[in-house]
Amino acid sequence: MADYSASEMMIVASARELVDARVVFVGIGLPNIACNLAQRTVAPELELVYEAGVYGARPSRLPLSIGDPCLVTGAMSVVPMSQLFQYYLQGGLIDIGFLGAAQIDRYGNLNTTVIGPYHGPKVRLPGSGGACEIALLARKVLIIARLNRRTFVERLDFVTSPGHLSGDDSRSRLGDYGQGPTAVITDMGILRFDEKTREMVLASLHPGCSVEAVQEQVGWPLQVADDLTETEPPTPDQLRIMREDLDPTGRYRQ
Amino acid sequence: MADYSASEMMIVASARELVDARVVFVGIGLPNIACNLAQRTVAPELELVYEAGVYGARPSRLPLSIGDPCLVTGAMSVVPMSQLFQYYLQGGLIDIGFLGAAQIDRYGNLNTTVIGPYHGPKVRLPGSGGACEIALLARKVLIIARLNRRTFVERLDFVTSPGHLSGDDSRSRLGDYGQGPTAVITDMGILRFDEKTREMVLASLHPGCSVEAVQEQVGWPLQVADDLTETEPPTPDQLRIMREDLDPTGRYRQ
Amino acid sequence: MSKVTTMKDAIAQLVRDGDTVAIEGFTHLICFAAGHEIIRQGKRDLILCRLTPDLIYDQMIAAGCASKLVFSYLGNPGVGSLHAVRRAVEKGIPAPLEVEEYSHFGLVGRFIAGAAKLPFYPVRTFAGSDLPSANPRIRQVADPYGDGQVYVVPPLNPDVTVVHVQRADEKGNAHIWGLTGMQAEAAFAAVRVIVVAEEIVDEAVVRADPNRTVIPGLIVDAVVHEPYGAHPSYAQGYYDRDTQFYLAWDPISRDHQALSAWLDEWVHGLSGRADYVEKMGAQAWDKLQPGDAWSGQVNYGQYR
Amino acid sequence: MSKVTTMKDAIAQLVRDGDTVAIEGFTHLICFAAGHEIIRQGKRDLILCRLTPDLIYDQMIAAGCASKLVFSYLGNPGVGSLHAVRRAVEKGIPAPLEVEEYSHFGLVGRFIAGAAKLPFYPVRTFAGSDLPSANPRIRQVADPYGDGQVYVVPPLNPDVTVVHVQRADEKGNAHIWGLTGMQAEAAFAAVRVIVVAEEIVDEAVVRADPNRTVIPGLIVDAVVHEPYGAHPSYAQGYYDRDTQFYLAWDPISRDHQALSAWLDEWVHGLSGRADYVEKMGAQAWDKLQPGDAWSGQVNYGQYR
Repeated sequence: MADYSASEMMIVASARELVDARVVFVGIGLPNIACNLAQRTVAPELELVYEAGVYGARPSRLPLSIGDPCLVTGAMSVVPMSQLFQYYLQGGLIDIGFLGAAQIDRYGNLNTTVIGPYHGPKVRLPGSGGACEIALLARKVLIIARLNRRTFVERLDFVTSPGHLSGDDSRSRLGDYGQGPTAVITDMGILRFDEKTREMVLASLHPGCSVEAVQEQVGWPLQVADDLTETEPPTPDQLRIMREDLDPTGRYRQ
Repeated sequence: MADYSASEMMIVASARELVDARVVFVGIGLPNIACNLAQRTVAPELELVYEAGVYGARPSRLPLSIGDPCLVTGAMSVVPMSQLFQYYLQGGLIDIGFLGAAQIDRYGNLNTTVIGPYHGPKVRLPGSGGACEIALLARKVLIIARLNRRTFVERLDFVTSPGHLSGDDSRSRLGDYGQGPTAVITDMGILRFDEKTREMVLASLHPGCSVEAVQEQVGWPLQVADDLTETEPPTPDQLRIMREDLDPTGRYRQ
Repeated sequence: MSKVTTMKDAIAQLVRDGDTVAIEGFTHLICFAAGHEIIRQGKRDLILCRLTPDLIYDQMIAAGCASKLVFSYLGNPGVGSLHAVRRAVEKGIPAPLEVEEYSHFGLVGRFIAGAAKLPFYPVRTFAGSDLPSANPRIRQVADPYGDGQVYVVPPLNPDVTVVHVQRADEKGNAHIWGLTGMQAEAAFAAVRVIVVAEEIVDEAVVRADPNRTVIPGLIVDAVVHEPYGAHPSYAQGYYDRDTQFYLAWDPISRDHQALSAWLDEWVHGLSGRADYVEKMGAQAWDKLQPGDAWSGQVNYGQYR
Repeated sequence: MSKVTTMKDAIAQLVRDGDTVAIEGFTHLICFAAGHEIIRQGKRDLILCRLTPDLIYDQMIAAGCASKLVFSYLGNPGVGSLHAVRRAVEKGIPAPLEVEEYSHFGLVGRFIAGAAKLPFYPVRTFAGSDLPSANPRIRQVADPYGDGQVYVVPPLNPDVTVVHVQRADEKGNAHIWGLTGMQAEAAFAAVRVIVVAEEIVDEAVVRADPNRTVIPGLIVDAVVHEPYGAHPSYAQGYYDRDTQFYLAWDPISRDHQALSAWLDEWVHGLSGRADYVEKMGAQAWDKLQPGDAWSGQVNYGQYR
């Protein structure tokens, strides 16, 4: 057995995607811990932006919410949300945005709004929050999600946040927006998007996982990269930072 | 001879117009001294707003410019100009705006842009500054100007700031804006606007001035009110405040 | 003239059945004290607006105060669902709830347009999303400088906005630091404004640092002094966000009976926030006390 | 990595002939030091943008740096005309000057649109004015929620914006207090940003009061330490506006020869702002020194 959990692998893999990023838009939950880990490891110059209105946070603890007081004290700048959304996000200053979702399709379109019909839903989900604009306006988007067939579906019940729409050039035809999702980091592997078709392709398997096990959790016939690789496992240092500094209560470990 | 100048009469008459006003948008020059005088006399609760971004100024001296540091220290709020123009002025919080002009027509339309043709002007004037939006968005507008035929003209070379346009309901047809100019305070008398035609009417003569002398300085046949009155002269107290506190160097006296 | 009054009187006089109400504050400075008083006074048919309904609207909707919700993120941040809101939307318990939904940026645009009295506000979001098809108030206009279209949202002008602040003078001129969220826009957009302050200070304290004044008294109708009035949300420098409360709310809110019992004990059973503060107990507040982190000060200069 | 450099290098490397340049600051924090260096380096064909061209652009236009001016108020505030600008517009001296003209609010809207990367910005001004007929870039769009039309302006994105600030760290994270004018929007809208600071401070000073940070280092290309760099404009709390200079400029600027002689003495004849400060003399600076008016400080709280 590996001495780390699937969640920890997912967080470490996410943090590694930030290696060259300068400014990241941080979301609630796993993205939050991944960004904080990246800042302490692969990207010490990384600046954290929170939709609450914070630029350059240096959180002294891992906050439950993205509007926590620890994000404010010692931050570089705190601005009204009108300015954060307009001048930072819409202004094109965000290199990478993180998103999760209840449903994801093969083109990286995301649903966080409803399961079932919009009017009279089976499950009413949280909705967009800042996700729709992050999906459109960040230069790149990273998706974090656990693989399972309820999440990775053939067809979304609702498109909250556009990915590559129907593939090919359908996103670029929307107008002058960011390039959309570039990777989906899961608990079993990393998926990227084909340069031409923009369909999701399994690019890397986490140690101990198989293509078949991944396909089992995906609701469409999954493309697999010719040069499929194995994800490098978390280093002891990364595990120590996560366990001791960022998540001492183990909230994000399982 | 009166013991006050025509300018002093003009400033005092302007200050008196602020008797019930709560929030005034203060411009450069004479409006500046009139508002400061009103705050010290007829309208102690008057809040001064400056386009530079200041609400609730308590200037310790009479500033030359509307962006002077004395307007900031001790003010109630200082905001970016984006907020001042949008939330205060466009938001409908300004009771009265003051405007002056190089040319004024009978409907209170104002020109501060050019004398002569716009392209290749004889005289290039300062332009709008905030005047065009004050003219539209303040609830009421007071115009301060010295009477003379070069200023009070039959036809403007350029409409910088709309008054009552071509009279009657032409202004209200513009849309949901303020009611426009309600008085023109001059060095010889006060003109107001006919309720129906919206044409300027001489309503009050300053002591020692005649209807004929006023007409002499106006480039169209001037309407005179049936109940033409004489303007009350400045009180000794008003003169003392102006001369000792607000304008000790006598800059605005002549 | 002072505008200082009690929460009871402020809510009784300024909030009417059927009003559009915004108790704003993004995570920070959410005025639970005002929400609880609205529940106690049994206000009905409110149209509640907030980017994140948070626990405050979960409680108000469970109490039957609202007929409609205008929002952009319907979660208990970092915890999960807002179960009472979900029950109302999914099952009509305790009553059906109409929803009008935006993204954060869309609702930010609505508040800006409301504050600026603009007929619409352009936002470069929504393209490719199903949100515009779910909400016909999200529209498009043609760019007159190019051939594209831009999404726009209409102004939002609440009848009443409640803004919690760290300190205000008795006319409502208020300093906020830390997250200012949409507090300015929500207040400028409103017909009536209630400012709720951790501290009432002399006007001179406000005037000493005018760049810190987010709300001018000019737009304020009532000022309420209500220490700890934002708990379990927080006031930067005054008390911490009560993370344990947000976590504990999840099981309570999963069951309408449990939630109603909570409202009986913590809202209906108390006369106001002072009672609530006492019932919480000194130890609870001690645990939420932050250490010091002073801003330093700047010189505005005396000019004569 | 530090971005601190000299004014000479910052202008040489970041300002190019033909650039659209905004040296912003509404009355407050107008960076004359940058304008003078641009004159000294003989930059040409600049498109100069400012709400109020003020003396800084009067000097730059007299020196022949500009081919076009984008503005909204063309005066020496409280004094009279900008004579050099008028000579260029009315008589083509020293060279013809194209003008593109807005109202203040119109140009404010252009900077907001530029900062927010919006294709246009709606402003409820211009109705009934001749300004739209004089400037075809002022257009209208139909309100999709009613039957009215709203005027709009296009974005303004300078190639270079120069922002003077009271204090910045070596990466350009900057605190401004007093009038903040259009400084944030002009900087966010620009391709390249030069921050000029009265003081360079440790990052910890900036982080101690993040609500005071108007410019994030993220958008800054160069930081110049230039005390008194805004004179005859002012820096709140550091030195007063030099009213006497603004009055004295009127007779100088009425005559192109007199103005050129002034430029020879105060710009071309000096190597930079440090020389200028010395030439002005200690007595002049003493007279502009304000008294103290401290802001007080707030507690952000230490959260662990």
